[in-house]
Amino acid sequence: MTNLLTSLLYEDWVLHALIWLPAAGLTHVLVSSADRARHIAFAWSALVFVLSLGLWWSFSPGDGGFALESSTPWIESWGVSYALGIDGISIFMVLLTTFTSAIAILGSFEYIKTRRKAFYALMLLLQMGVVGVFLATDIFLFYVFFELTLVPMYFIVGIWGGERRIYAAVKFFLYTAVGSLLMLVAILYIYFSSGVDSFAYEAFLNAELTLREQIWLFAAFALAFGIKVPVFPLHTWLPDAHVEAPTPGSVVLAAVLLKMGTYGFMRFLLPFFPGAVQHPTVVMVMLILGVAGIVYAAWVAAVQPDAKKLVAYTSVAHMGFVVIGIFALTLNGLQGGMVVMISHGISTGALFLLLGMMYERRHTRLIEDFGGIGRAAPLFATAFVITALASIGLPGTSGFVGEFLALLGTFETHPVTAIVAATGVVFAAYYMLPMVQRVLFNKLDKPENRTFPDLSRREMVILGPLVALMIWIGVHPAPFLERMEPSVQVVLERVEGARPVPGTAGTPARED
Amino acid sequence: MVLDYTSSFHYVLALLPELVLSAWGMGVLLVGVSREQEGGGGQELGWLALAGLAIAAVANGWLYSGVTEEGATAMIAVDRFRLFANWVFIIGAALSIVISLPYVARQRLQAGEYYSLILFAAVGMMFMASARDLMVIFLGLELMSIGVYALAGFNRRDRRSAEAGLKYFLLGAFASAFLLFGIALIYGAAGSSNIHAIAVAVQDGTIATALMGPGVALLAIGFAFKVSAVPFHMWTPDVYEGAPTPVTAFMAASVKTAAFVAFLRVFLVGLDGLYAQWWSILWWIAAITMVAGNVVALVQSSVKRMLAYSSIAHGGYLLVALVAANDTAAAGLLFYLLVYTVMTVGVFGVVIAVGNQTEENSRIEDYAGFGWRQPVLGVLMTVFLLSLAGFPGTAGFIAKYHLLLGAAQSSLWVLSVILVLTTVVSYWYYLRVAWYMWMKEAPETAGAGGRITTPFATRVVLVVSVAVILLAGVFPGAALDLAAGSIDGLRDLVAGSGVAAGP
Amino acid sequence: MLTQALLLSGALFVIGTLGVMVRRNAIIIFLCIELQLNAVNLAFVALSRYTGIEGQLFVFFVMTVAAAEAAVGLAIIISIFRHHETVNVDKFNFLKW
Amino acid sequence: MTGVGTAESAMTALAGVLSPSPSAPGSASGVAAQAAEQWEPLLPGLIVLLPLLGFVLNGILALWAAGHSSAAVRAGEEWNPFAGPSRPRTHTLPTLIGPGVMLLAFILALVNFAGMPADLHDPVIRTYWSWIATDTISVDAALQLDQLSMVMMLVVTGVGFLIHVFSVGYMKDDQGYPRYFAYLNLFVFFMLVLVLGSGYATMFVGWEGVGLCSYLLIGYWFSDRDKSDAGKKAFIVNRIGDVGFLLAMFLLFNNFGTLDFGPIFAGAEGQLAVGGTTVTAVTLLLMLGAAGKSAQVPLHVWLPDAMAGPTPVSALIHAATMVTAGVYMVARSSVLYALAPTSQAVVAGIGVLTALVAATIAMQQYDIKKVLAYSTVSQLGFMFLAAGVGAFTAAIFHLVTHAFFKALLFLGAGAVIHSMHHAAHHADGHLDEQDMRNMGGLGKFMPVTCVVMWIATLAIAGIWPFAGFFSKDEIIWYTAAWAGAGSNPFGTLYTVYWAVALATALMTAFYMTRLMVMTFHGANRTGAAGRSHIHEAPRVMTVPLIVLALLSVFGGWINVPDALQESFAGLFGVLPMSEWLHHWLEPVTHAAAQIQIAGFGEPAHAAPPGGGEVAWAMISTLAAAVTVAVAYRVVGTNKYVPAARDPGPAGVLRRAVYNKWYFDEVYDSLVVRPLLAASRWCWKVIDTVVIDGFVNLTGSFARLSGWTMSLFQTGQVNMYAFVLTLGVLCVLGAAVFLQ
Repeated sequence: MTNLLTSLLYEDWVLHALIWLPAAGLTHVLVSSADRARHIAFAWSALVFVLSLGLWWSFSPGDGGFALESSTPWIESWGVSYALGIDGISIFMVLLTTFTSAIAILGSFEYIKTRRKAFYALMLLLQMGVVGVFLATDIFLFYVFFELTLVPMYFIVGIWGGERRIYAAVKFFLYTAVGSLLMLVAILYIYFSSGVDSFAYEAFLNAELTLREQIWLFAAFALAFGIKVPVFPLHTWLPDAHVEAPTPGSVVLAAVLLKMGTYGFMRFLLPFFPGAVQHPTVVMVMLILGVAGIVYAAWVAAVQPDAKKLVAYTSVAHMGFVVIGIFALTLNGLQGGMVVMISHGISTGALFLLLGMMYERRHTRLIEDFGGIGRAAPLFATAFVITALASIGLPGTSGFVGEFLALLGTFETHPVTAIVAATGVVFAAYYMLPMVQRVLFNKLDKPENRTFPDLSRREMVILGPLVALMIWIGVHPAPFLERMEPSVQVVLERVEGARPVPGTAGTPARED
Repeated sequence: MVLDYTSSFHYVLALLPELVLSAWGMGVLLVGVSREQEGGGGQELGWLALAGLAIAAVANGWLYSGVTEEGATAMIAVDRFRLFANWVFIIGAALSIVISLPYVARQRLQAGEYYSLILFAAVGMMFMASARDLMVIFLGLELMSIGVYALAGFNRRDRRSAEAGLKYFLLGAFASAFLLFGIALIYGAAGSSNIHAIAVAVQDGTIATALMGPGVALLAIGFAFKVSAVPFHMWTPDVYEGAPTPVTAFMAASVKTAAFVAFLRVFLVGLDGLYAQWWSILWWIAAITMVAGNVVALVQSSVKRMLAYSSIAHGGYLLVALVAANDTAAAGLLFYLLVYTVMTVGVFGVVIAVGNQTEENSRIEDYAGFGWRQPVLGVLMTVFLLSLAGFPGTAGFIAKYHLLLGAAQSSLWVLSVILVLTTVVSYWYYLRVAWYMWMKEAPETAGAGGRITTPFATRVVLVVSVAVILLAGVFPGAALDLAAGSIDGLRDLVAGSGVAAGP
Repeated sequence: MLTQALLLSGALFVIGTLGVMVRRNAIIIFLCIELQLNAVNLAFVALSRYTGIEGQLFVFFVMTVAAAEAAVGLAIIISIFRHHETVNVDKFNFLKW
Repeated sequence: MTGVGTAESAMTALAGVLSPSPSAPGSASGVAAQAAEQWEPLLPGLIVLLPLLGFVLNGILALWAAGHSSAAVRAGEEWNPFAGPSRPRTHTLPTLIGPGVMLLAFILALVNFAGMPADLHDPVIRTYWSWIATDTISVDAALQLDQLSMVMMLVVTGVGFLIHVFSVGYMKDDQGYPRYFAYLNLFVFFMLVLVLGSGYATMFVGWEGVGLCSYLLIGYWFSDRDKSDAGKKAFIVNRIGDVGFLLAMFLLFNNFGTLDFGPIFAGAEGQLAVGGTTVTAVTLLLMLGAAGKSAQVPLHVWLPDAMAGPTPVSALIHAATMVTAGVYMVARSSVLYALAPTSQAVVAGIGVLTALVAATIAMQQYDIKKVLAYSTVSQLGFMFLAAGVGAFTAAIFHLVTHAFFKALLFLGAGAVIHSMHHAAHHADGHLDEQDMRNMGGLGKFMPVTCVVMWIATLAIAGIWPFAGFFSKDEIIWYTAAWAGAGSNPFGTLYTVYWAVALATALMTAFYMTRLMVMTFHGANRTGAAGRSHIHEAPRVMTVPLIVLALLSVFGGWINVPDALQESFAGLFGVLPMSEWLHHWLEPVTHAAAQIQIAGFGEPAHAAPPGGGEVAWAMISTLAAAVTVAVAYRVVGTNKYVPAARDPGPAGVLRRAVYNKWYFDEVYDSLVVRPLLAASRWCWKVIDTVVIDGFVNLTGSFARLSGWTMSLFQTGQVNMYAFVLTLGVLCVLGAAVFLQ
């Protein structure tokens, strides 16, 4: 495999292809007929996925730095480059993106009935933006892609969404924009602090920042990423966006857009502001927010009448595990956070697909409108149950590995946090099982549910790989863990290498 | 070649674009008078005016291509800064004329006067950009203003247009008086109206401080009025709403540009030494302008009026560059103005198209479902809006980022934060248009834009504008270098020559 | 002497300003603006005694400009008078908010 | 290839199951490695894999069948899965696969048992692949074979096999027949992972896995709301315990840097102070986990509800195997518990309290399975008592014998219910087939069932020479012995435990006799219509009953105490295997015993009020026998009426007992409702009003201020000029001020 890839000069072009092929697909979709749009879009996204798969072999973790790096000056006068690279953290995010994008597009074949060309064009644009976010090693480039993802999502929610789609879309957009624009100011601050006329990742790493500066900048970055994650209490855009978004939108939103936040934590927040990240108050605040997210979101999820909203809140809870894992500042915590990110992408993506299938069949998302589906659609029920179990972190599924490591890592440094967070394990059952029961089990007493069709072949093709991944990662996560470890290690060393002298408050911010 | 004004022909050369355009404007006026209005609705006059702009552009290009001046004290500057601004004016005027073509015809306006007034106003703007003397600035400003007063009230059949003209005229003249008083005081304080001489005087400390302070303040007020900075903005929404839409576009884009260019030259070159005294005033004006412009835009139901407030907000962003007062910010200001001109005229172009060359359908509800009925126009409008909002991928983002860069360089963090937060506010009203266009269904009775016909020329111009916006959003390098190059040496004047010289 | 001249100029200017604020008749308002301009002219003349001849030169520029403004302004006033049959600016508030 | 190719590692993992790598990273000393090399276990991975294979195959069949039945549901038709050409796939194949894999697994287990050297001192560990590995933690997918896991493996596969066979008869008419066997096989797989896992993390996989299967099987008839509720309840309550388990693992990892049993137990004595905070916390947290899984107070509430599952499931999961996982885990962690005397006292206290509470409740239940469920809870309490007082062998011993007789009781009850089910079909009106008030006199119709259940009853009542006598007597005796140990700080407490345990043992005898009498003796209350359909169970069901009955009789003889060997209990020296189990488990429990003796001193040889082993053995068996006899008389004279006509128990105490001491109600009002209310409050108040309110308020505020500002925009030129002039004044003022 590696030889084959080498002979194709794979490493030279793959990262660029991953970003620009969706753009090519977008154009193709726009010039094609509406009827063929979905197939064309799927073909392109599948092509991108297949190409991205080569990374699995081509990428070797090495010393944890970036691989496959390339950099071309873009806006020279500002020191901005079109610089791409991949490491043990981003490779999984990229693969997750290419995978779920293709799955989401395939999953939207029946769901999207109007304005198909526009829809698939936007989906491909979204994919391009997200891949760009994960591949960019230039801060400016990263920011551009980070923002770029908002537009397609805004339209996807706003045009193909439900009743309150506009409210949800605008809320999503503005919420995210507040954070990211403040981050832009912070980026500029670092840019001028670094003294190097460059937006390269390395240049930013070398910026000399006092503790006080770090804390302010941390706040700006954390707000941007925290909204994306979303961290309690910045989460209220998420349920609305999820409920209103069409299925493929929800899938991509849950699977990858949220990851941009936690990815930002790992990629930027920790390495850039090691002093702030180790500040006890900062750590405490982040951990408390993470834990609050876990418990609070689980509680709120449990009483949702709308299945999609329920799953949306579970996202908040899951991402809480990532947050505590990251801010525990232990290897296990960070790796656990990574695995939760992957696992959540897969399992929640699958859940949204399943809910979408329910909606396609019954045109309702209210839990109480279902019941006894297990009898009418056993395959559907099986997939649903497995996915739900992966979501609540049953050992043997992907969810467990991540949550276990995240909690373990947290316990190493912050036992109390871990103890409270561990109750999330109970609350996960508390929100998920009643839904499973009320949808799949109980009496099949509503006549319209009796004719609930089971999974079609296409739907099996969609869900099959997802379920397989959940179990694969749950049973044999080693290939994932060993690929990400060096990079995570690098982040951690960067943080720990800059342990501040306790008691120094830091010099005042630069004069105006 | 080098202009050393040893020959009086050098003066002609130095003012070549302005002279060409002035003459051409009179030509257009004459041709217009000599023709009966019939058939083409004066479109050929529009094309004629465009040809004049093209020639002016050639002249400007000639100056740009290597003509330099001796020293930097002449009343008329021949520097990149001016010439870059001239490009912007030419582009703004040309785009405005193109979107005017069907409008003027449909509204049966007197084409000759209309197009020549645009040209004259453009000449005024050019003078403002080229002036190195406060008096020339005043003259240029008045030349521009008088033309625009007339343009704003041009549609005599429309009482809104008349009202807009009157308000603009009264308040504009009122503000001019302040500006003029400021000029007088500065002239008295520094002993000269030459910007360079003022700068030197400030540097040497040979100014009468008691006059200088109020003078600077009044001058700032005069400019603030023209760039519609809060609280001198009150005329803007009314005039923008009432004026014929192409004129609104021209005002929003070019008038603002001209005022900012002059503002920049006066304050960053002439009054740079007094930065400590004026920056906080401008800081507050910038902050209030950004907040008020964006916030009030939220509650507008007329797209035109909303865009008026949005242009106020953009003025606020641009003021940040003045407060930052460094080369990056200055280059950012120029770049922003260029981009702003293109996108503003573009967005009004779509508004005209939606209004079907009339003043109708300017309520936001009229845009419901518009995108799906006119996908091309819809996409164009969306890009214009995103660019106005400063969204990555568009030139608007690069421009806004450039301003931020300048602000950051001067450590204006609070102002930067205000800028980005008000930008978030602006997202709401820009997106609102987008959501009406794409996310709402048109009412069944869709008279609105049901049968929109957009002339080919307008379409081409809009598409090209969008292409430019996207291109400059993705590959801004060349334009940025151009803007940065235009600032090169501009402010060296202060340190450059110690000789106080007359005009 | 200069001080007194400038104070006079300032006083005239303020009177003009007040007039713009309080008068309702468009023509009167315009005349108040003219008053302001002339106040400035006075200042120019006074200053030119100390700074050179340009000050007096400027006065002519300003007068020219004022004349041009008057031409356009009166035309606009006539134009709006045709719609409203009045030049009371209170009535011209079709455009607001 | 970069060396991290998954395809290969997956292949290696698969191949490794059949021929695992022989060494284990953490497996102690070189001596151990030698011993391990001397004995080569036969395909231990296959034992685990077989049930998984069964699950996969049955699962496929189940989905196939479900597809057909759902198609019928959609078409509004009935589909008989057992008719026509589909029968091989809906019945024959599952019948062969389900019990078949169990038989093979059991045989393999037996072979390994036979081959296992008695003097094997260190566990044999087979590592298959690296499961969770980071720089600091390494968890292998590895199996550990030692004496304790061997016993558990035999019980799981052996009793499991019998119950599978029984199920063939019991479930033969059920629509979801293949699905049932799929779940059951999956359960056995996870249970084997639980008992064979080489570390806490691996154990936890099985731990939660069996919880999942329990959930699926309790809610097997998921269309019934109550049944799926019960499954959900079981899962959630179990998860509360699992949190304890998780936290215990974290704590262990923090102290040992590993979760493997070997290094932890080897290092525990050196690294953890006796009675120290860490070890106490770890053991208490583990106990929380155990309490959840093994239904100990206060987490016992799920088990009675779990009777909603098919009765063989109750026998396998909720009596014989899964619920004893907690006991296994405590026994496995014996070293840790020995180091934490306080935790031991707590464990024993919880055990004895559970035993007592459950026994009291069992006395006043009418549902035959509920009685057995509470009896199970009560017996599990005994096991924890044993583990708590340090008699780990006794705990495992009781676990084994309990597996025999309780499985038998459940299966017997299953046979009764099976029969009553047929009767209920034909009865007039509704007939609760599990309510003992509707039974009575069934002995006539079901003689085999009646006899084997009496055997089990005598066994559980602790009457010599049945299995339960030996195991229960040992627990009670050890409680007494440790109560009297030289320096036990909890001596008095242990004495109380001992007294309560004795009383509870007698209550056991009582309520079991009551069950037997109400079910099999006296007049029949089924009603004429149903009565004629009551019949003995088919052979496929009775044969497992008989095998279990034999085990219930003789199972106790594997561990006749030395002290009783020469007395009546050991048939005056005739019974062969004196303390066999004790010696067999010695390598596992030895370390704990040493620590305990070091701490408490030698156990006493007399009960607190005096009297030696033999005397108390005699007292207890006689007392039990008397209780049985009395109960037979008392209950026999009671006049029961069919459930439909019974007003229910009278009197405060009876009603409290009948209502299970109101545990469910208390939890409902103290935990469930407040939690739901809090959740709703969080949603409706915090989320909707506070956070979203703030967000929307920000928007509204912006719009409101925009609207306010636009009010200045009156359209009046004078107004505009005024504002402009105000601005001028401000700027001028500022300019003058700044100068």
